[in-house]
Amino acid sequence: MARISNEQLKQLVEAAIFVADEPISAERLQETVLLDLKVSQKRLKAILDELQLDYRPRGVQLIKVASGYRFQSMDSLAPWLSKLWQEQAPRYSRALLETLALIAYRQPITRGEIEDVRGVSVSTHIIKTLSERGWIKVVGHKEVPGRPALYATTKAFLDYFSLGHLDELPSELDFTALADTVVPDGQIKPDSEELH
Amino acid sequence: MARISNEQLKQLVEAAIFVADEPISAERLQETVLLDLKVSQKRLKAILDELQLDYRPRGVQLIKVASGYRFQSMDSLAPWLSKLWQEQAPRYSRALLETLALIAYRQPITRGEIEDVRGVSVSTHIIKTLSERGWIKVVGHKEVPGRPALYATTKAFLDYFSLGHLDELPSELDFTALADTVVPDGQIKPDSEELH
Amino acid sequence: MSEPQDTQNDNLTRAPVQQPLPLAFVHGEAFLERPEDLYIPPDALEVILESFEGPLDLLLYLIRKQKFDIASLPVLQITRQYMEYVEVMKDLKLELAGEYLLMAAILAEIKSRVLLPKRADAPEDEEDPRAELIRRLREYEAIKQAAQELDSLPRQERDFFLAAAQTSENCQPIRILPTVTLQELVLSFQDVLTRAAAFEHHHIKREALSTRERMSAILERLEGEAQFVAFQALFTVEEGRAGVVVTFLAVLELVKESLIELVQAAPYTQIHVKACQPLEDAYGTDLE
Repeated sequence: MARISNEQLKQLVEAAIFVADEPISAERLQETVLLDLKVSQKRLKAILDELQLDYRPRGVQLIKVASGYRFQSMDSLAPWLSKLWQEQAPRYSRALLETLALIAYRQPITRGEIEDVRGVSVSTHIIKTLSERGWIKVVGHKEVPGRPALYATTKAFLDYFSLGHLDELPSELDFTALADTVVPDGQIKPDSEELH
Repeated sequence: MARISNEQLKQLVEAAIFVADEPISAERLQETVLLDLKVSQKRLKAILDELQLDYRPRGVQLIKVASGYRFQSMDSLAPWLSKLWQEQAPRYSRALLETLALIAYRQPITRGEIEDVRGVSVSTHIIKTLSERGWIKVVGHKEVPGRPALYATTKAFLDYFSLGHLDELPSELDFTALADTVVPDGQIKPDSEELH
Repeated sequence: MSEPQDTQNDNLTRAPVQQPLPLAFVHGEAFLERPEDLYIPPDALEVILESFEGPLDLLLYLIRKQKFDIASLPVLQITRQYMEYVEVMKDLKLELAGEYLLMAAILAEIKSRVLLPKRADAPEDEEDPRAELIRRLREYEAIKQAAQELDSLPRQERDFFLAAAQTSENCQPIRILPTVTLQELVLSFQDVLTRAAAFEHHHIKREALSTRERMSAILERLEGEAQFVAFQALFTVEEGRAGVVVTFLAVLELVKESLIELVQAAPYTQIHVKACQPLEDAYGTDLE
């Protein structure tokens, strides 16, 4: 089959996203299910947009996250759907969330730099939990004595929080601006370098 | 929420089937996501029927299996969806290629005869691999003790190597040229992608 | 103070600002102003104190509690309150992290610099002694807020779940089989011949491949035929003279190798062909 009708294409793309083991990108669709079908990027994008619209009123939605497209349940259904599982969704401590936020906003960052901002030591347990969840990874080492590891967030982190890009995180400008408003007439300059 | 609209109910049931880890029965829906929602069995059944209809033209279908409802991809999409799980098989061993060559050039031939020429035993695995690939088949049995199978190459073998007949295989006279790895102009095409 | 475990203390670690409800009755201001007047079960107090994420968090709490501006950092007041806390921690023999004591030293140092009368010859642009601490407090507050926002983002397993469908039963993973070139095949055969030549007793002679192919074809044709097949049925007239010769040679070769038998009832009558039958159970079962 070298040509495929729009109807068939939509069914194929829809089924592929549903059965794939992880979010699937347009590129991977082309390399796998659409191989030999001669579907242009533009046509594929139009089909994906159509699917997104088709599912808008449904219980599951087509979402684009960092590593590709996936279907996920409507946010508003969570209280009922969570009854399908015995355990509650994991909750995360402030220490873990602050560490994760620092890595997300200031990456790449060393453990020492995280500790400087938080004013306390970062437990190995937290770094381990974040790594095991696949949310952070070591992307290099800082060329200072001890060559500490530099941490960054992963696509899996963005996927978990349903984000497409790092810049979809709640804007850092928001709290930089907030900080600016409390500076009394130029006496103390916000160290903007550090905030970015 | 003690009452739920039909639209909401459909979204909830649809999402529950999609996010559940295994097929989900009407009973289990009642015990989990529909708990406290006072949905009659009849109403639930009607919603499930509606969903089944909704999805009939789509790439995934709502089907009922022994343990409950689940969504699964349309049967007809299988050949394309299979490509999501492509894996590259390891290259063939020298023993396999020699066995195939002997079957091609000396057919019909028994396993014992192949072993005589190669001076080593031929593993069952090799015969199995070649049979599964559809390149060799048993064409008879030799009337000697044990009645060993006689192997020959198949039409699929000829097709794979773009040969019309077996005697289009290069003759031993051509071998000297081949040994110099000089491919005679256009006579022997190195296998390319098109052959798949 | 070591950081609290991630999961167990979760409610508690958020306590002071985020979720006032569960602990509202214990971390009131009264306790902070006059700790000696207010009975707080030691366990609860410990929980409150452990809920701070460090000295910056505690300072921020003290500032926000009294609705001060971070930038105006009232060092005298804040230092006094901070020290009270640290004393309580010491009294309770909490494992007091070095960071809290270090902060106490920093506050004391700033306090002394603020209290010192400004010297007449001090340079105009001398930095505010509080500047560095204020910068750190604001930076920490920004991250604390970011963490809260992160926590409120829609999150897998809590706010949404992944939707998946099964593949239909006829959907099998595709295995990409290795490619083999004709050249590889021919070279393999040559390797075998070269090796076989080393053994004296093998004489691999050239044979017309078309004959061997036809031998396979005839065997295949006869396989499964219980009855004799007419000799003529093996020939295809369309193949012409060459085809007939090849078939004939193949039949002779097969007879020679005892793979088929020929039967002719009487001279000039129909010749019949049949694959050789096993002598009943004479050779045991078929190994293949």
